[in-house]
Amino acid sequence: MSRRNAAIFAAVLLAIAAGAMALAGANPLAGFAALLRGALGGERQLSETLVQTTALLFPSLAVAFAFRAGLFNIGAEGQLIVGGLFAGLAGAALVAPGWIAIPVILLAGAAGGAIWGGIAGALRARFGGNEVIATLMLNIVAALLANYLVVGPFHAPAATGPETAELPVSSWLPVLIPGTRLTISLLLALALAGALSFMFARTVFGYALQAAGEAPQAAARAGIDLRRTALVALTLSGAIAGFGGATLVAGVLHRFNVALSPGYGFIAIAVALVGGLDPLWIVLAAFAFGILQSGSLTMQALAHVPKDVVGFVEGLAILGLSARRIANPREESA
Amino acid sequence: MAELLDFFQLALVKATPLIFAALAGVICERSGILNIALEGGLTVGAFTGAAVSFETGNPLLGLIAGMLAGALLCGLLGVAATRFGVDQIVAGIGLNMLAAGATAFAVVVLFGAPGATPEVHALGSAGETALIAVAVVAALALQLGFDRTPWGLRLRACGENPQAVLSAGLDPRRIRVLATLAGGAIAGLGGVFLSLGELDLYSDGMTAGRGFIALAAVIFGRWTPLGAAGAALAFGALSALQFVLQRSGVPSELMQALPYLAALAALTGIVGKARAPAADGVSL
Amino acid sequence: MARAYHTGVTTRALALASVVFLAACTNGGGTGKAASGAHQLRLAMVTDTGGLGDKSFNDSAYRGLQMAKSKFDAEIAVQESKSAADYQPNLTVLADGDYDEIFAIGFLMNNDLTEVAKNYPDKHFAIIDAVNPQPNVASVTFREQDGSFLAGALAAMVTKTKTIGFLGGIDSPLLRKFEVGYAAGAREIDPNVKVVVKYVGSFEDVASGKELADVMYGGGADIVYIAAGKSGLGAIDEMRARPNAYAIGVDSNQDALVPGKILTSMVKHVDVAVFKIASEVHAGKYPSGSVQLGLKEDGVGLTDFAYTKALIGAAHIARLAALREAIVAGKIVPPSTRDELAAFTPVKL
Amino acid sequence: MVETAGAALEAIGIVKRFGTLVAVDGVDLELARGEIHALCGENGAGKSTLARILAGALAPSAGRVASDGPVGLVHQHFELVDRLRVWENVVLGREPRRGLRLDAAAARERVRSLAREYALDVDPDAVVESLPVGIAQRVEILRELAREPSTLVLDEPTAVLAPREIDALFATLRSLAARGAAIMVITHKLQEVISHANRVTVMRGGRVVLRAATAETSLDAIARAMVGGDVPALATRRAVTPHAAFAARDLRAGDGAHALRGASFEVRGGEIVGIAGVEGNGQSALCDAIAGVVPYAGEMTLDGEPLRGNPGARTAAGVRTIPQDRQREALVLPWSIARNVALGDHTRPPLRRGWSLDRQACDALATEIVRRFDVRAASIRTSVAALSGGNQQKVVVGRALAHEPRVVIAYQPTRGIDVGAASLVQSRLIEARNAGAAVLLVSFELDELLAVADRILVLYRGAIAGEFVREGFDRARIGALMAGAA
Repeated sequence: MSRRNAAIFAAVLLAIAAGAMALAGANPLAGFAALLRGALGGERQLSETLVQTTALLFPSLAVAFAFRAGLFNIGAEGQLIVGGLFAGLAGAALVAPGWIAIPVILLAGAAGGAIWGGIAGALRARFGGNEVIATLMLNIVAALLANYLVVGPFHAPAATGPETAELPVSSWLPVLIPGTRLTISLLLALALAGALSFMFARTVFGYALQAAGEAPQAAARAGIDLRRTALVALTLSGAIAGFGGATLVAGVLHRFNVALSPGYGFIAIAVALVGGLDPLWIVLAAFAFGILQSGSLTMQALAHVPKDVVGFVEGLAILGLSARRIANPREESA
Repeated sequence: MAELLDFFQLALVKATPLIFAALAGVICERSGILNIALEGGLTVGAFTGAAVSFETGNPLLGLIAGMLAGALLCGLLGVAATRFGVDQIVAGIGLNMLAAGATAFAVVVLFGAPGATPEVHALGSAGETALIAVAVVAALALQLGFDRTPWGLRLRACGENPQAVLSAGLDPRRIRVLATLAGGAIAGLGGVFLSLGELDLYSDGMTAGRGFIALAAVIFGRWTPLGAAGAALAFGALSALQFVLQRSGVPSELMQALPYLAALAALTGIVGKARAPAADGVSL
Repeated sequence: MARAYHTGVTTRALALASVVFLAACTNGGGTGKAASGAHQLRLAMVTDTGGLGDKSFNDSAYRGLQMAKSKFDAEIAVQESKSAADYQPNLTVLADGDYDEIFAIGFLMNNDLTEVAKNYPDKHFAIIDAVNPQPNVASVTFREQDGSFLAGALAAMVTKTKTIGFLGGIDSPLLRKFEVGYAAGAREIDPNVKVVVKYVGSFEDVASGKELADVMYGGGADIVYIAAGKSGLGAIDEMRARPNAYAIGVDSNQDALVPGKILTSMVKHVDVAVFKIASEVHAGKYPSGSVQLGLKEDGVGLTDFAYTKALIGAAHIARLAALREAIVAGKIVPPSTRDELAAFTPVKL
Repeated sequence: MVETAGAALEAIGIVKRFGTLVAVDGVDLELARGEIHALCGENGAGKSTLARILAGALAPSAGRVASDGPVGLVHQHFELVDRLRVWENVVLGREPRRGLRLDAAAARERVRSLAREYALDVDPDAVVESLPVGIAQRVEILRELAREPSTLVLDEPTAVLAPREIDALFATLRSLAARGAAIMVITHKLQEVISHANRVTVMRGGRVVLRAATAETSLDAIARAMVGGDVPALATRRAVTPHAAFAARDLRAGDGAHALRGASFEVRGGEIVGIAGVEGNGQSALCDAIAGVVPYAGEMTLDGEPLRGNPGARTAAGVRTIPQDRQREALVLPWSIARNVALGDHTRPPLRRGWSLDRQACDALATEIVRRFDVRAASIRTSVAALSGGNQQKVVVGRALAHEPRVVIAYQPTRGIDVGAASLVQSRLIEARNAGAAVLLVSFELDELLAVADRILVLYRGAIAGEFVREGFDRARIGALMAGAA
């Protein structure tokens, strides 16, 4: 998207949003001030915004990872759910000191996501199956699987809701700022973004991955196995999303619940696109969407705007942002 | 015997919105647009149908409006993908979110209370039966149209090699936009079947993933109208079976997951290698 | 590659800025009515992920707040939750605000409420459908199985086909309290009555609700207890079109939806509970501790057969009253899980 | 439309800009009825752009085209729908109808009668993807003829044809012209121009630099006009003693019309072996099999050792390829030169260091290639997408020759690049041979092979139909074998 188009796009979105606001009988300007106050106005507000940022960051990095390898992973939502499910089951079953339990739980989540992404990867690698359709279908299967397991065999005996048993307190992710829900998962996410950025720019693995994404035929002739790349990329992409699901379980909910995600995996596509598939810019994009997510909670009570408007405008944003090509040509950082 | 008849009837009712959506998917994909916004097309069709019927008291007007709304939503995908270089997949996701958000918002704004519209004038059971027949006839007509008419030839060519269509003096962008408009109208009709055919109201989330099952049906039916309609019918029967067999030991979630698992199986080619149109999902 | 776009730093920055601005406008809106005076009662609630429009307890709780609004001129606010991760921030946002009482609607946010209640010891909270031990939290739970027991008994008395149905939304422990109480009530009246249990798998799939009702009525059930949220609207639609088919409504009083064909509704008085707490707050008294509302407390109960007295008959209605007394007196303890149901034996009054 | 006496088509002051690039810069052109007009020029001279403007497929930035009927355009890369039948392709867009229906019988009959009329034999019901290239071209031509064009423009139509087929094509074109059509053929094969065309127009840098009747000009004059000076000389071939290097036994790959059906040959170190043949006779399958990117049967050895494994293993063993489609098969277009030169060698030292790519090593390599191959680029950070075709090809060839290769597989390495770049590429291949590399050069241009190769193998229908050593090169005999003569 050129600069001019971005500006036009923002203006159009704004006009549509304003129209929706008018229909709902609200005043955009007053809302702006209130939103910033609600999302950034204090330690608690900021920490909640960062919780949302973190929750978005993992699936966004997962999406970007796959997209850079030329693979449309639109299944981050399902991978996140399965990751959370694995983490919840492992966490509830595991009685161990935190320094053992926490890594195990997070890795269980990554493993769950990896399996879910890997199924799509295997279909693509082995049969050339379209990963868009595969990941789309797997999203739904993930939700059904989670519901079955959490209501059925793994339902927490004491709980009324569709959730697993609570994790022992020792297995909770350490909190960064006492009194908030902001855990070390933010640092993990930032570290991951940094690692991915380095990986894309410097490593042989990242080089091969992006070559496969940008120019598959040239990559194949250069000895890069496209099938293996599809399998590896979708598996690792799923692992990142699943890891994110695990941080929600171990850091925020302390159990797996079927309502774990409000669609982080879908919003992540917009985040990844806004960030130009560049991990460091994605951090900023996730923060911007974190403000949207966190702010939308804060504003509901005051603005009397139905929560569906957020989804509506996020949909519009994704629609507009998709104008950018996905397997995005990288700006040369070398 | 009577039970069997009931079962077939139920399967047909379950299948009808799937057939409409799957036919919409076939039209779009054969023109080269991978339309994952079928769910959104169903949603806006169902909502607009109900809302217009509520305002006018005339369900037939609702039906037409629902088709127009579906055409508009999917046409947006067609225009975006052919004129603005938008990526079809991502745009489809955006349109689904937009459709869900906009209809839920509109329910609040227009009807004052969230969740569902009040009861509206519906097409009635005669209308429902007529729409079921329309779905079946549409599948046959589309198959004939694909195989036997100039437009079918052009559509198929467009999904295979738009450049060739261009050099034949035709405008592939126009063909794709028309395909999304026609497909969207049919998806909208599928939505109208839900809100005004089977029922007499619109309720948030009432499409319940049928647009995605339809995508599975398109693959399972190998991108042909009759194949996709057949797959939709099979999925309808599957879900009818799920109703009947519930609590017989098979988890209902597994039964619900079967269409999606079937689509995944279709991707492996184990059930017969199917080739998607060569330019399916390729933006111009 | 002509399709390739090059995204420069400026473009990304601009896109980011537009998202933030957009965020602002999306959520914008006036701050509503400003608080007009220090005496105005301010009440707020957090919905669970079902949100408003669920035709169930979120809506019911909201009705309670609206009653308080009209009665006490209270200012009310609603925070809807999109995911389980939203509960705590939603509660916190309200705790930061100047509210006299904050209602957490649904057991799902009990753990989150504990956290928030600890952090805000000076604020007052209430939770519906769960028991919370914090001193500044009032807990309200319902014995849905009690009311459902009566519904099942009624269905077993009235059925002509000796087959009755239960249609649930999503199979879950809460819904099973309805299902199991209903089945036990039927067994109490007549162990030979067959209870067909089916779940839609969704609270939103209206069409499937209708189709499933078609299967149940078509399969011989003449009375179906419908506890399926919006999916239930479809089931009621199906029932309306069928002669000799009846339904029992749930949560709210649905009797008037199809007068004469909805035998009764098993009402869960979330609105009453919310309004009652609001009244106490209005009177300057902040309730705490936990109450369990069953038949005795009128927390649950059947509606008064406004359209169906003749159909049901005075004898049956009298028998229901006796059953109700037995439950209130503790002579009958309706089961709440499938295991308890398996062990349940009719008392045979 | 403006009627022009005697002229089937007249173009005046045609300008076409793409961004800052001026592809066509003020061209006037007149095509007379009944003539065959050759349009020559180096790659990038603006020929194809002009052709598309004449055919109405592209709007000019300035100027106008007047024509007294439809203008047909036969594309260099056929624009056919592979999965449709011949008749469907031919009638697409102008389908005969009966009511709402497509009249398939009428359409088939139309294709048959057209095929008879112009002696372009083809089965109307064949699916295009099953047809050999030469036949597919007939379909493309039939499709244009079905429109009854007053002017027919053919973009490099002979690139895919054997000499004998070329004669047949021109016979068809001549009969077409005799009926009053104007024919314009874009070609860079100057021999064809002299033999078949009435007039010739030469373009360079978007402008017309020569107009002449072919009877009044010479091959040399046309060539000098195209290049804008003298054709550069090739590197001298030094006498080297060839040693055994690469051998293939009974190699089979691919399927359908373009398959390789059992080829056995060797390429010795210090020699260039040319593969002569018409496109579509198994050349792609041959090169892809050696590169290891397609499944194949048969054996290959390098210095007596079996050559196996994936493309990466072959690269490591010293087998380097210059693929046919440089933009898709050789380069990552958005990447810089420095990043592209590592492709294929990114897994080994010196470019790899531990888990990372060694940037200094990549930069040094890129700088060396840019210097040695005279790559015209702002810097080694320039994206290869921004380079001209010739410079892109120099990067590809430079990368292939950078690591003292033992075997070089070059598929049409000079296709579509200007004469200067082509000469440089050919010279570097000769130098690699002088240094002892075994070079396999696939070319559809017999002249290129005659100039560069030590030996020529003729590939016909996937098998080797003949072998010639440099002293015994026989243009006529090779041409005959390419067309399938026994």
